[in-house]
Amino acid sequence: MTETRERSKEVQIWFGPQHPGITGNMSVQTWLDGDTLTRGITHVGYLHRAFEKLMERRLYIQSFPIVCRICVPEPDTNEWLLASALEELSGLDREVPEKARWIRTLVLEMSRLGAMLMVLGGHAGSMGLGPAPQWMIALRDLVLDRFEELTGGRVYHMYIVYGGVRRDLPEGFAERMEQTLKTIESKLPLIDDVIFGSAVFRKRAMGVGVVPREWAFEMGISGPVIRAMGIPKDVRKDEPYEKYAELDFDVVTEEGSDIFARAMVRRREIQQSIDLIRQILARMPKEGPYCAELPNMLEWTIPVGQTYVRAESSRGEMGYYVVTDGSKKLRRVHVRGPSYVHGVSLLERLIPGTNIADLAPLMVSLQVCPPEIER
Amino acid sequence: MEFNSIQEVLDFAVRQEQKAGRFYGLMAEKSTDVVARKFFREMVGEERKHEAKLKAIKSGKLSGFSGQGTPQMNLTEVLGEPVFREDITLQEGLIIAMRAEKDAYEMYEGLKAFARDEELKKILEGLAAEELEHKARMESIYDQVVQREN
Amino acid sequence: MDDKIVKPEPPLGGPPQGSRPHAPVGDGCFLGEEMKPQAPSYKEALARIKNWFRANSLWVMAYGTGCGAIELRPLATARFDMERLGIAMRPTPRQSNVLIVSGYLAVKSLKRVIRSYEQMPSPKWIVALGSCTINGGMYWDSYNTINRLDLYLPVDVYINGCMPRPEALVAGFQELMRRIKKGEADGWRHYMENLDWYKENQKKIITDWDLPEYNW
Amino acid sequence: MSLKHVLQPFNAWVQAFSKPYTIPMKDTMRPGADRYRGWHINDVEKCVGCGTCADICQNAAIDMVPVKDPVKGDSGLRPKIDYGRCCWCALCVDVCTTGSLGMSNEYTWVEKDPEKCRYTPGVDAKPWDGSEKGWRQEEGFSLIVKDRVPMPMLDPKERIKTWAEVVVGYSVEEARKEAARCVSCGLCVAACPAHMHIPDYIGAIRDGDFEKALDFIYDNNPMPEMCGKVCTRRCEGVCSVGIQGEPLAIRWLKRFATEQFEDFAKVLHPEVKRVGEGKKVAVVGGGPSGVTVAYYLAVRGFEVTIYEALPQLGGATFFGIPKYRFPMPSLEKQVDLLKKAGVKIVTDHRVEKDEFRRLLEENDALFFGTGLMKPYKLGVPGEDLEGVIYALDLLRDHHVGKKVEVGESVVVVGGGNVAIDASRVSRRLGAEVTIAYRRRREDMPADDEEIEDAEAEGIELVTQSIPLRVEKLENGKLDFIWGPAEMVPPDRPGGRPKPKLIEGVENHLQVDRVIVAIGQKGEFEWMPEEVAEKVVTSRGWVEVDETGMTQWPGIFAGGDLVNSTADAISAIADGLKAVEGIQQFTLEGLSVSKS
Repeated sequence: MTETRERSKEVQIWFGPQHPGITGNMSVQTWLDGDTLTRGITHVGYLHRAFEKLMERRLYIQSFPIVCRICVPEPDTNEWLLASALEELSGLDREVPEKARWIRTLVLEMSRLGAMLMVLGGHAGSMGLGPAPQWMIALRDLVLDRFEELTGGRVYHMYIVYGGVRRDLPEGFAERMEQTLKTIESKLPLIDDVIFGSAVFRKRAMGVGVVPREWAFEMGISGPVIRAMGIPKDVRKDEPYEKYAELDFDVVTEEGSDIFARAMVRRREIQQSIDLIRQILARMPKEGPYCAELPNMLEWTIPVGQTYVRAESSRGEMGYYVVTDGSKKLRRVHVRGPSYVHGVSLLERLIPGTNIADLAPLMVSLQVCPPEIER
Repeated sequence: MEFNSIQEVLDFAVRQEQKAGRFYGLMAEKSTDVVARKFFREMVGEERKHEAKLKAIKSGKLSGFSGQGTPQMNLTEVLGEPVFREDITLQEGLIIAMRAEKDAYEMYEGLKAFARDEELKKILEGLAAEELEHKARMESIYDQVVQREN
Repeated sequence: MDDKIVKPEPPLGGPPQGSRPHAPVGDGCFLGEEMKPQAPSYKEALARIKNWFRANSLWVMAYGTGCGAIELRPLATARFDMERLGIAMRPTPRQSNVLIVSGYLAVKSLKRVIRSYEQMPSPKWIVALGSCTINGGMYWDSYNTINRLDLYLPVDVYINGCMPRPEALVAGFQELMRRIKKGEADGWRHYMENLDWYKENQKKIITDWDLPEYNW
Repeated sequence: MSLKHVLQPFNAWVQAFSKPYTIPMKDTMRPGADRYRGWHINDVEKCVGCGTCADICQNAAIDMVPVKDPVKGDSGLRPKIDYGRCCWCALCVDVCTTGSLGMSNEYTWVEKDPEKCRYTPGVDAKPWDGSEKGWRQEEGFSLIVKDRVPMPMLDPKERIKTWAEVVVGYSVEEARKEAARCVSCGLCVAACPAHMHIPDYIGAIRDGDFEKALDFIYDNNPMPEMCGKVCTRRCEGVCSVGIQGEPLAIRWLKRFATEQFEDFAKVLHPEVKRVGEGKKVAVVGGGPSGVTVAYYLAVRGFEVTIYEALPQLGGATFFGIPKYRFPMPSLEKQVDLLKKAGVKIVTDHRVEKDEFRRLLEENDALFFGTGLMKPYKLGVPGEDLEGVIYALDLLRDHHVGKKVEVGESVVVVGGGNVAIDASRVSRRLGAEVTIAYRRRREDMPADDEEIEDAEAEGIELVTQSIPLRVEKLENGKLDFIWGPAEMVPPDRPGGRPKPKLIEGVENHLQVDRVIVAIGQKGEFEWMPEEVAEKVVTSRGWVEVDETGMTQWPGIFAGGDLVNSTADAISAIADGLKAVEGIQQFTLEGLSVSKS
């Protein structure tokens, strides 16, 4: 085998940044032997905006609109992480009202739902299954409609702020949310048919892109990727934040650790998110403040301290390491994103031996989000 | 007193203004308080201006009077009746001035009853309104300067 | 920590106005087409027809350069369905004539965008989305992004907002079509005419310049 | 893998019969949600141009551009928004102090020229102006703190029994908390006659650097402790935080800063050049304007002597302001600094005509700020009766230690701070007090807080009451007769409405004293005739040019005699003006151009 490879001529192919199959603005430099990839190097930096640096020269309140841009499909986790880190360091977390906590959980779960819908569409789309992404993106758009009316923004919500959230639920929000959930639910069986029931998908997804179980902790894999290995790792359960401890849900796991298993985890987590949103809306207090009384945000200082906060995004564990130095600005913030692990280290390790046609489905199944890798 | 023509009325009014001017001039000479002195001197100038205005009307350079419907504060009616002394103050001077304007107004109002034709009546009315306006102005100054905190 | 990084930006003031009179409206620039002298009336009618066709089949290169790309997905799929406007996503620059710059461009991306743009056949248009392409947006003081796109590439239509919704994108495309039909969308020609100016700007910001020369 | 998996995907065809997802073309411009964040709108009338939006904008998308002339409390600037920067975060809307800024739910804007993507909302007409929907401020969410840290005060029942200071003062924590509310808009600096560096010293207090705060304060106010206690605080009237909430307690913060130090001389570091060595200046009148001139000239090296008729410097702040508002030690602290700065102080010395002439010859310049020391009379019959007294005399006698009696009941005529001070002093002397004021309560020139305090102390307020006459009754009391008034509009816009007597009604009030506090005037008997003739106006004021100089070259004036507002901070502002004028006059020998 080794001999053949040595004799064969390797072809170098760039996958991305301009490529419809790539998950964002990044590229993978690959070497091909026949149509099998022998190795690949990920190239990032196409989206580097230096957020961590920018935040060092902005007031705390000015940092807050920045973080949501770190991950485009799922901004709310980032907002929550920064808010909770600074609340912890400033002591504001004791004043966050009950209702704000419920609304935050709702928003986090809605953003997970939206992101899952989109990536499941991507799963199908990357294999050339046309209709599924069309529906999934449209369903996600319905979630965005709810986001729009709740937060005032479609994609970037800038809604979770220090001390709570910026606005109360609008009138009749729960009913319209329920309507949206029903619509999404009604399409799910069809999606099962078209994606999971499709011979093409099964053929191309099963047994492809298998992540060995022993890499799980060695590489810091998280999210659907680790749950598809059958390891029930979920920050929402392991270290519950906001109201997750009070909600009733089980960690979704699948066996197989291949593209199919990961898609299945996402498919089941869509249902889980729908259930969770229903629970949240049912148990959320109707009255009460939605934000603590904030200090003057132009002059807010936070005592010296550092903390690491983490949350479960749709891609895996997001973490923020935040250092404050007693001034009006952050001393340092470091974002730990799951995409760095999945999209750079893991992807490069998985590439050798993969068929070139499977590279796009593989990237989607790892849910690589380039803006989050390089921030 | 009876007037036969508008010219006569205006002549009379001019004489009145001249009289008032002389009166203020006298007071300005006599008073020892620097502020009151300056005020009376200002009043002399004021009366000269009125005189000039009347003369302009008489020669047809100006038509009609201003000062219709000035809002009145009726301060004059409330305040006492100071008399001239050498150490008269600005406050008393103002009261004297507003009283003088009021007297002039009442005089023209009274003369109106004797006016024979409408033209004359109108002129007298105008003169009265003019004096009323002067009175209101005096009251305004009193209000602003003396009763600053009242 | 208040160090502001000074970006190597060319002087503001926008690209130069067209230095020489433009070719007649909508004059043929299809790849390989020869410019033959034609009678004006016939030529004009033909130009109008050509522009009409061009406007109604905009092929967009599928290159999501920045965050605005996320709103292209709803636009391309069922809900907003841009194919009813004759807009379609194409995988490669050689098949497309509209380049969407969806937001901020890191310097590394700019290089790829320039290269992709130059690979596209004329006539070609650039639609720029969002604040970042206009004046830097929220990354105005970042050391790694450009602030104003039209210093490096000719922009035909700016769609304001951060980020513009699919509806705004529809409006932007309709405006682009209108401009194409009227023969006003001639950024590509401007690029061709002021290539030196654009190249100079591009080289100022792209320090590891290894792009091939633009050949028509 | 089975046949099932080959056929199952064809279930997708059932979608062919369902309602399409696609939004019909005609609806593609559907409106944004009710609270969508789209293009900005601004109510320019409500906006005061505080610039808080520009401060909070992390994208530097907001520039404050002049759109009209600045007036009090309105910088004349309005936010101009650059959509090449804006990220629609709406922090500017949430922080807006007036609530004027909002965002419409319009979101479509296509442009060819990137230079055109900016506008001043509310000024440049846009299709979305007047949009009803969109992101607006909401109750329950604010990025600034609207409520003031409450100032501890003595209980009204307790304080009428004592001369102790009513206001207790902030603790360090309270002061820093209050100072942290400031948004540094600077509208206060423009409103303050002396243009004190308010945001700077508040910032220093917030950071806990009280010495720095005092340095900022002393930069243009040599009597800060007085101002910290009794200032008319026009700054707070325009404070942008106060538009929707309570204004910053600027006065209390200044008071706090000064109270931190026993000896100002030890902590101050005035950075000025001693340019005036060898020049002599005489200051007649030791009120706030005179003290200002003396202090700032002295630190610049001038040789300054103050002549004061009363036993203590301070002018109206010494003899006029009761000690429960401004205690003696505070005044002495400030006078002490004056002495340390090298000012010669001559108290209990009234400058008369000849001496004035001599001073004029001996000095390079002369400043007088003798204030309004004489009361205006009531002007009604009976005003000369025994028992009709003047508030100024009452306060002065009280402060220099003479025994004053007011009997059991008094009526105070007037509505200014003097009237309120006289009432509250009378109250503490044990009398039942009624204040008779000709206009409405909202027209009262006195400080609102003072009026409230007075009412809390049991002082009755009778507004729209015109004094008619005073009569002596057989039981020895006075009968104060007044008539009700109706209000007529002012003769010029912005003026005070005028009270007009409703004739035929007479009200009686039996009192022991009638205290007159309707107004004060300056006196010029001490001044040489030739000088008085030149500098005094026909209304009893002194006219000065923009350098503080009177018509007589070399003579400068300031204080209540000069300005129309008659408060301490304006006097200090006059003093500051005169300091520059005197320096210019004495050093450059310029006869400053007359306006």
